[in-house]
Amino acid sequence: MDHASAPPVPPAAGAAGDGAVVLALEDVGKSFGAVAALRGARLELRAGEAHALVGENGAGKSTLVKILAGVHRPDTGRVLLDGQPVTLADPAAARAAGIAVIYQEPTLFPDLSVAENIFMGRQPLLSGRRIDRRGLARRCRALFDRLGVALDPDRPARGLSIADQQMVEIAKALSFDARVLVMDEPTAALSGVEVERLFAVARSLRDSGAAVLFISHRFDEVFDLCDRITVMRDGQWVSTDPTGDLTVDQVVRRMVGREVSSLFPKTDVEPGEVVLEVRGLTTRGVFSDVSFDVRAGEIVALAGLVGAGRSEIVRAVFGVDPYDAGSVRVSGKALKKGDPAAAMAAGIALVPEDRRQQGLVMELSVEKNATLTRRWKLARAGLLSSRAERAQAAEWSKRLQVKAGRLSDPVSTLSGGNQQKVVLAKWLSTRPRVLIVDEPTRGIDVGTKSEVHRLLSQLAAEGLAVVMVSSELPEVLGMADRVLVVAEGRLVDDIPRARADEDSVMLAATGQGAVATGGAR
Amino acid sequence: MTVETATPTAPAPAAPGRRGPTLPSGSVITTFLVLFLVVAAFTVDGFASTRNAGFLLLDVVVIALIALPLTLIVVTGEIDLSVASTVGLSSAVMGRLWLAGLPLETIVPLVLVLGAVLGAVNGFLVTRLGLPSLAVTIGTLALYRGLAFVVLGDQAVADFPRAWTTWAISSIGSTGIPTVVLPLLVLVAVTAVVLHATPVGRALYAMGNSEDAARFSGIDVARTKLWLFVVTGVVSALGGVYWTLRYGSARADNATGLELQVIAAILLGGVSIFGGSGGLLGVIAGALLLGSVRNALQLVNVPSDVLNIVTGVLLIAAVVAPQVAARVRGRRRRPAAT
Amino acid sequence: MSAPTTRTPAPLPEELAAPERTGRRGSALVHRLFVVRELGILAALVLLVVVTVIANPRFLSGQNVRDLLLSAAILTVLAAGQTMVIVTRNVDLSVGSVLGLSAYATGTLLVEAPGTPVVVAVLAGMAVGAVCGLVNGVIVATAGVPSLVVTLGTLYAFRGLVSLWASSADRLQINAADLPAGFKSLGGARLLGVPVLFLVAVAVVLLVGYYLRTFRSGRELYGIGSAPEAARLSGIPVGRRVLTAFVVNGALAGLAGVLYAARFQTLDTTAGTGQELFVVAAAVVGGVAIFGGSGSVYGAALGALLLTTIGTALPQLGLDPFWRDAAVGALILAAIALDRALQLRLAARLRGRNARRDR
Amino acid sequence: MSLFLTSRRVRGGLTGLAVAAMVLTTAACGGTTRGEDEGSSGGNDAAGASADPDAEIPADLAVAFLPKQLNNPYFDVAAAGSERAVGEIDGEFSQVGPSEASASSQVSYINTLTQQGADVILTSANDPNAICGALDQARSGGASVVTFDSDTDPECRDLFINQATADGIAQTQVDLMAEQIGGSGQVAILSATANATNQNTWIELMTEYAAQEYPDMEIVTTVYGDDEDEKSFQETQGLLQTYPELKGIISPTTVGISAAARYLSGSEYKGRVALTGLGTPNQMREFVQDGTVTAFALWNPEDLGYLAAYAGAALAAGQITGEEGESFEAGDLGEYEVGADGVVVLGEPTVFTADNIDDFDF
Repeated sequence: MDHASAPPVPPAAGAAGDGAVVLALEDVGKSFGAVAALRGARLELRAGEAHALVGENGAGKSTLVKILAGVHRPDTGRVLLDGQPVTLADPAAARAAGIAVIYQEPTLFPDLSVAENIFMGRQPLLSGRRIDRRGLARRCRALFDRLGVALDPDRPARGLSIADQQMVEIAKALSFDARVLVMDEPTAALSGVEVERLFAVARSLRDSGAAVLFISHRFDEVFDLCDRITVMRDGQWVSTDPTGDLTVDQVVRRMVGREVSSLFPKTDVEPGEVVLEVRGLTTRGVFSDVSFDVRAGEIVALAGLVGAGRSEIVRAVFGVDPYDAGSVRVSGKALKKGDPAAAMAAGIALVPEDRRQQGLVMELSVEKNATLTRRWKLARAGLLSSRAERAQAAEWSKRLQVKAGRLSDPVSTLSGGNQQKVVLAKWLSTRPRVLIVDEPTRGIDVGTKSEVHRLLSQLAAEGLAVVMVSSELPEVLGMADRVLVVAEGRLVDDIPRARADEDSVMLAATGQGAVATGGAR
Repeated sequence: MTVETATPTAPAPAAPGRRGPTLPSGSVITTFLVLFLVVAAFTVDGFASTRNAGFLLLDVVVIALIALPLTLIVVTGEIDLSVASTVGLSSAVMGRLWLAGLPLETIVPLVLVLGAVLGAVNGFLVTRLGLPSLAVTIGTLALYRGLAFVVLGDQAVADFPRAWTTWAISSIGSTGIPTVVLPLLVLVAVTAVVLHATPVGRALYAMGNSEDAARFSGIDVARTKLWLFVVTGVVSALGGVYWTLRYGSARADNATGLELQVIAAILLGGVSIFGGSGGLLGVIAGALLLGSVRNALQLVNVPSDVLNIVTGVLLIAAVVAPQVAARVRGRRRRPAAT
Repeated sequence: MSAPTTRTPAPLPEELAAPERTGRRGSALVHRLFVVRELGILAALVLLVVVTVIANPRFLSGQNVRDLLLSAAILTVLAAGQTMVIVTRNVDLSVGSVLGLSAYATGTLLVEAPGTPVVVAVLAGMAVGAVCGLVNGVIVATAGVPSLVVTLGTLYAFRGLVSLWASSADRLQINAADLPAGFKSLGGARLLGVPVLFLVAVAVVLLVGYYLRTFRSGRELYGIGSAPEAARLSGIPVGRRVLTAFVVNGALAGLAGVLYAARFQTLDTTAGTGQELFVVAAAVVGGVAIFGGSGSVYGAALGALLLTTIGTALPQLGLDPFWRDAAVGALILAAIALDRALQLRLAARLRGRNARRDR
Repeated sequence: MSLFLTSRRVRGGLTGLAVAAMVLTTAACGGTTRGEDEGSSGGNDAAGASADPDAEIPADLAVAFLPKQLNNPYFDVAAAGSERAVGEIDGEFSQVGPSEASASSQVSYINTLTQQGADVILTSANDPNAICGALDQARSGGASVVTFDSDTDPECRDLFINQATADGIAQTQVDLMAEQIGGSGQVAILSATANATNQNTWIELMTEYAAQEYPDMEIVTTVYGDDEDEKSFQETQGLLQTYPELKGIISPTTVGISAAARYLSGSEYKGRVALTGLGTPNQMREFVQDGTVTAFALWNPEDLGYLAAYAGAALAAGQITGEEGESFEAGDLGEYEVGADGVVVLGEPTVFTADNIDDFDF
């Protein structure tokens, strides 16, 4: 391979990588049906640089990534590899060009072994094109050693934790010496340690002359890792500058195109009576003996590492997952277990972690999604009333400022932030007493993010009891009256707002001293 | 076949392979049906007559009947291939009990209960043990048919009271329209309302599109599906009773292979095999279309071999056409946008 | 791309070094479960045979065992092909009709040209099957419609073709008398006392099994069935692979047709009717996951053998042959339930391991 | 909340269905049990009308031939016979039929024929009763219905052409077997489907006849090959496994006997186990030549179809009404008389051996 002979560039610490331009996009346009996802998008990746791509949801980042990955082909514009125009006809072509992509959701083959997942289609061969299984395992183990992962190459990918899946993806990218490593929000599901490990890999790749494209909503990470930052808005290129010349506020302003009010506006409220009581909640092998109270007007955060069992706990509370022992009470009344309908009736609402899979029925219209939880309430004599549904959907999308074409459009046509608002509308319209939000702002743009935060604190002020699961420490610290820290399925600490800070939370979350604080500044 | 095929990273534009519920489902097939009826009426002599209409409807009744609950199941993304075997087993049991001297008034309810049980078995295996309905009902397809033979062997019970058997093929006055069409219409109406105009129907579409999202919206997916399978069992048993009376002969091999025709009708009607889209109107149209085509071709003495080929091609065309159409549309749009 | 990387990244910071490897327990566990799975079928088979032999010692007589193997041969070949399709999260319901078509085609060929060497006849039969498979595959792969529906359609269509051909050619039935002796001898031929047809089936199973395990394209079939989207993203030519699977399956169904012709030597338009049920059953009973991604052709072959044995054993046990279908159905249910249980246990064990690791 | 309602809705639907079921059930008077219902309203419209033996057979009679299943060689030969007869009376012959041998699909075809206004329907029933309703409608539509090979309930047809007297068939087969095994030893029967009317009658008679004529000959069992080649083949296997002492097999069905012959000729039992029954010369020729089978019997299906066609024509012409004692001309087969229950007998079966088999081609 030609590029293998390229002279290794010196580690470009912090400064803009001055290596040759490896990959460039020139005013690329791409539209799906009537929707123009990209118009005149630009990007320039140099050898030996870590390059951040930031922008609100719907800015076209993912489409751009898919073009680099060979999944989509641009309608207009050019893709240049080493200055030569190329067509990345399909993922195979992109891979052949030395472009490795790590997607937000890991894309593994659950039934195949970890090793095969990494080397699929590129397994080492013996004579007669037979797969060299021993060599396969050997090379896989070598990769894992480099990554410092302790995974058995022969175990199936099914049942891997998200973090481990992410690691396998990284190993895959590493396995063929990628000249360009694209990471599409890889850290969304990772804990501090894992993020650090990921960054270490990214850096070492960069230092060995590869170009790293990093896409994230977490500015601390962006500024921590990247040499240059490219900002996109509405499918267009806005700016590309060395990280050193930029501040978070500048970047945010360029992304949003307007001033953004302060991110975490939780106002102090005098908590009312206890609304939600959880006692000794236990699901064998997942979490055990979880007990906590939530009062009206309170925002209680569940913090901890991914895989610690936070989402599992709230799902059990809501009844989507059954639990083995314990009890859940809403204003004193015990809840039937494993019965979401009962939980809803009692006034619990859950905004789930995975918007696409759990929060919304992507194929159904905005209004149908927004009213799915109240389809019986809105029905007349057991028959649906589309008028009532539309009215309610309209009311709530106005209240939450949902930006949607028509309410009858499939919700899949909305941007991530607006989709999240629809989920909120869907649940707030049930007038809950307890609102559980699981990663309420994951993968949504800054603008909407602050709107969501304002909404949450306002709801709390109105006397709603809010439980918030979040992996973003700043969010947790900014929003929560109390931080419940979960580690390995146990509630290990209950930190009031006053005492809550990075160290206290991370310390509790990791259960011991040696912690890499989640990269936050 | 079910939700498993949903793509994890679906891009904003609706992925091909699924048809959005927005497009008026079944309208195409209905138009096609009307066209065919008109053409056949003018070109095939003997087609457009009350008597022939009667014959045609009699052949379609059971298919349409079973298609009703099965459509709901397919909409939720599941499938039940055991319906025809349920018809056979019900018929066999009906014959056995009749031989035993029970009055039909007792037998029929008993058989319907049996149907409920058979459906519940499917439902239990699918919803409680979480087994894929395709595999489960292939299993019960064989199991129930086998049991039917165990119950009645190869014998045929035929001495059912004429009052009943003649009623089964009687027609309303001189219209030639079979009497059974009336109760069928009632059931069609009920099912259509449930599917299209009630929160239950909404829930079915929701779980057909995304089972998780449905569960997280407080819909009891497992329980709903369980009930759907039970209802399908009961209706299939009802079909078995009617089949037995209509042919005046209870046999273990009654309605063998009928499941294929029912499913053909459903898919022809524009219901996505992945669930989440399609409507009842289309399904009824699909059933009628299949019936009319066969009937018309028979009237012009087309051999049964060709009939089978036509059925097969129709079925494939029904699923391929929308895909192709979608792509063409997509291709037309793209240049327009840029 | 398989060249080792030329640049070694800088070493990782000390505190991030890996915890000590958890060893090969995961894989060991997995393999144990799969072994359990196939041993399970084998055990069931042995049990059935033992019981039957107790009921009727002549069950194991040479003649009967040969007949058993002969009957199993055809189903086994079909099951081998079907496995390739099912692991890609597809299914081919048309195999019964394909078998009928190729059997009739082969028969016709041999009647028209009695001089045709057996090899040519076999290849011709397979070619016919391959074409049918191509039709299925093209529709599934290009139009992107569910194979269940497509092959349901071709199930009708191909069968229609056979009878249309037969009636228009005015050769409704091909009798033993019409077939050349050379070909007929194939039916009864034995090697070391083992029926040749069965050896053919065994060869097919071994070939397919070896291919699926040791060739990239073979592994990719599993990948496609395991996670279609991931397959697309990792550059697997999904369409082409699926198409191939259908064509190979078609060719094998064609081969099965030839075996059918050689064995039964009376061919009418109904040959192989309803086989699809037993083929899918054999695969599922053999532990091939109906939604693709996992299962081995060996399991499917054992499944086929088990189903056939049940068929012949029931009368020996004095049970009505009517019980056969019921038994098959019960077996399918038992098999998928077992798979589910094993899968859950596996998942639980692995989850436990993660929990320990995640700290 | 929605959960209860959901299930309630479904329960509602369920009761709705139950109601519908009641609509079905209550359509008849209460407490209908077996045997109490003799009100037979069979379409005997032919009765009453008087026969005119000299009536001319009208030209252009539409004669439809509806076999149990299309593309079945046996029926194809019969169809050829009918077609020849129809040609002789300048009628219009057509053959229609289902691709699978099921009663329900036969009904659909009978309906079509009714709709097309066929004058004569020649059919062989897949189920003695299932097609009765349809046949009644056909007859009230003016068609004459003649069944052959496999009868329906006598009420539903005008005539039944019996291939041979049941006694004749039964005795011929038993005698043939007795000759080959020296009148003693275990014999099994390989039949078609268990509810095939004619096979069952013959088997009954064979058992009686054997019992009185050949006391040492023991008919051990009857198995069913469902007239499927493969199943018959495997049933034969089963027989020889289960009855090691078996001396002979009688298969009163063409599919069965050829399958059995093929199995025997390829197995160690060839020559050791005798085989006879009803088969077509073309299918059996090879096995007669290779000595697997020494003799078997069958009527000539072509004649059967031929006679059926003439009988139908005679009915349509009004020469006969199906009453006992009437008689009609059947082309070169000569004159036939209608027996009891409107049954016409073709004649005694032919016995085929190595000596005469080459004279026949069907």
